[in-house]
Amino acid sequence: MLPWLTALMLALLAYGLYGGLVLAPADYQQGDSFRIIYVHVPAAWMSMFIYMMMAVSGAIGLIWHIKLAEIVSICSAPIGASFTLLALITGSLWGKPMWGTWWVWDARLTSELILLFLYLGVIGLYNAIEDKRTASRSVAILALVGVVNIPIIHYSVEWWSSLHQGPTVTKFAKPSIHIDMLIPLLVMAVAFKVYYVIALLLRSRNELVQREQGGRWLDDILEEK
Amino acid sequence: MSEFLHMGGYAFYVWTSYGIAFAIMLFGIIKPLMQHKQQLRQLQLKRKRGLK
Amino acid sequence: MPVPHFYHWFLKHRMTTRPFFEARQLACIRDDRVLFSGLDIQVHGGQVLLIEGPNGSGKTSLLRILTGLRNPDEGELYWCGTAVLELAALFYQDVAYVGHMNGMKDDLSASENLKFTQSLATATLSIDEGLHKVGLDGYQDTPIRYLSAGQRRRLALARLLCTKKRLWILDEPFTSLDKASIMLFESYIEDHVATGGIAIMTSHHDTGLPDHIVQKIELRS
Amino acid sequence: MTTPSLFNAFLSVVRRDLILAYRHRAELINPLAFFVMVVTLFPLAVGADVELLRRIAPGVIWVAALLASLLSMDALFRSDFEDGSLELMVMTPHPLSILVLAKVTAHWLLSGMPLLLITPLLAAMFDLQADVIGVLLTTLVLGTPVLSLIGAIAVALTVGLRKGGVLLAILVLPLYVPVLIFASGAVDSATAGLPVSGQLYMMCAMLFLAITLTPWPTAAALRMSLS
Repeated sequence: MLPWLTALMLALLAYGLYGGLVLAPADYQQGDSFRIIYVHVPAAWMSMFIYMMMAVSGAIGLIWHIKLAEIVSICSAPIGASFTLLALITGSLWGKPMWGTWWVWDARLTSELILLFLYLGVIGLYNAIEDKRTASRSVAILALVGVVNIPIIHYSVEWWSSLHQGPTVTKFAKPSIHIDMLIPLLVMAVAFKVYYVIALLLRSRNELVQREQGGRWLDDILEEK
Repeated sequence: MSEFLHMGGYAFYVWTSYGIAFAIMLFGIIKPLMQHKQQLRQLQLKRKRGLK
Repeated sequence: MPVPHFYHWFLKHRMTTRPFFEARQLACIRDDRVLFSGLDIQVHGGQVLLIEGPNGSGKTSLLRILTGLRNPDEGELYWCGTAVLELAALFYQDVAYVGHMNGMKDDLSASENLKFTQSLATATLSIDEGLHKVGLDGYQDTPIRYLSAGQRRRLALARLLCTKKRLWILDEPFTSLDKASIMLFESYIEDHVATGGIAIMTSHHDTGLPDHIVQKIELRS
Repeated sequence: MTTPSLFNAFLSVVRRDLILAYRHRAELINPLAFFVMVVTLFPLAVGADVELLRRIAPGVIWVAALLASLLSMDALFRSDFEDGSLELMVMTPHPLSILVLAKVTAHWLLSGMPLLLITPLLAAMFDLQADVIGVLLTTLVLGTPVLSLIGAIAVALTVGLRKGGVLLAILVLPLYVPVLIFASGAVDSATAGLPVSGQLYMMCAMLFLAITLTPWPTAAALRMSLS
């Protein structure tokens, strides 16, 4: 299955990149710098989507004691964190030419930064607890608490930035996005999702091997090699 | 072509973004693969120890 | 919270029926090592279950599973025929546990410690009577940090006498006790089971409990 | 004889923790001293300009309160975990979440309340108006219990770990963000003479949400840390 997924991802990525970098017309305000959108926005979407996935599969693992759900939950964390980091870096790279500074305390960037902290907390907690079953269950609780909090955090940050900044920076306010710009964006988003699945499968396999040392089926696999 | 690379004056920002994105994503794939190899090696060594 | 009918049944009968504790097909895995599996336990009121085995064989883990503090990796517990998972907090109406740690506050006095225990359970004896029974008369107001290890252990065991619990789960109850105290507590355990209670314990020492009330299981490492 | 009621159990847990704290009353001063010191560092760092100080005062006081609360948080379950009393608290016929609530209540009385008492003094040092001080105190009354309640979840998750300290901060601080934003926002508005009821209602809502929701994950996390 992995080769197929990889091929699919590469195809989607190629099309998305071509569409985004070549086909899409330059933005009349931002020029070519808006092309960062094709990594920035999908990465930001993924960062939230993966957190949701982590919490949901964590909850499933917590309630029904399904090992696989626990593994999916914890293996999502580093991938999500890397997407969050990516969204932050690209956001900052986009901000420099647009606003003239590397960092603006804009609502979305700030929320994203806090999300990164939440991810770091999850990863830190998982690594700190020695018994991996307990660890993944603890992490699931934390992720659920985080999910309940994210809307509150997001809302408060939004409110905060409107209070402190005034309506000067409205970078994402584009009421009508050109269809040639939109399609590559969606394709890139799908490509990132497929990437997530691939990375998740790879990580889950490792985690499973690590936990099931001494299991029978592992011996069988080794026998084949 | 050089116009494409130039990105209307924003080359540095655009290409750094894509470069970093590519690097991070590649790392996210390669690291688990390496780890997997390492695991298999260690398990095999363990088995050898067990068989002796 | 809606209370299913068997809770009422359980509450009504808990004082009249003879208690019965059962564990089916318990398994415990620790750090990828199977400590035990397929373990069945049945203890009736009037019996002492003695768990034996060398260090690291999982005695403490087993006891913690029986108290519900730790989830078994497989298997289920039944108290008087009802699954402990369903009874949830009701199960703890009946369970008293003395673990490795005494669970007492060093800065509280002996009687404050016991009073706190009683405030969370059904009291039987008065505090003074309890202290008297474990030979700690006169230590009522002493913060227990000034007591010796043996005296503190006796105070922890006094919790058993001061509250009305039918299932005693004791992890090495006699550590740091002298011979006389051990004999005293064995007689209390005998009294407890004679009135229909159950005691489950681990112990390094040979117990002086009469054979006909003792049931033994052995864990191997 | 019957089992004591849930309410009595709640009270006896609170009472026990208060007595224990009273026996160690010297330690009660520490978070308070920390709070005052952090606040005094700011004028030293940014200069004694009254205008500037008045503007940053709400943020400074709130950040300091947050750190002080975090500092004292670690002790919430630590000693009970170490001497085994926590196991016994889990093994009572009462719902653990209520006992957790009792412990957090006691903890707040010991760590949150003193901050409230000293704050007017600090606010005066930053030359805040009386009505602004009133709003500041209201936000502290509403906000610090939320900090304790949320912090309790993270403490319960890390209580079994040897190196819990820094991890605790990483887990907790992002979750504190909304409280910080609304509280200092309210005080800011008050300074500017704007209405503050909106922010205060938000804080009330957060407080009630925290009281009703957080004891559950805390209890679950405690059980997990014990197993």
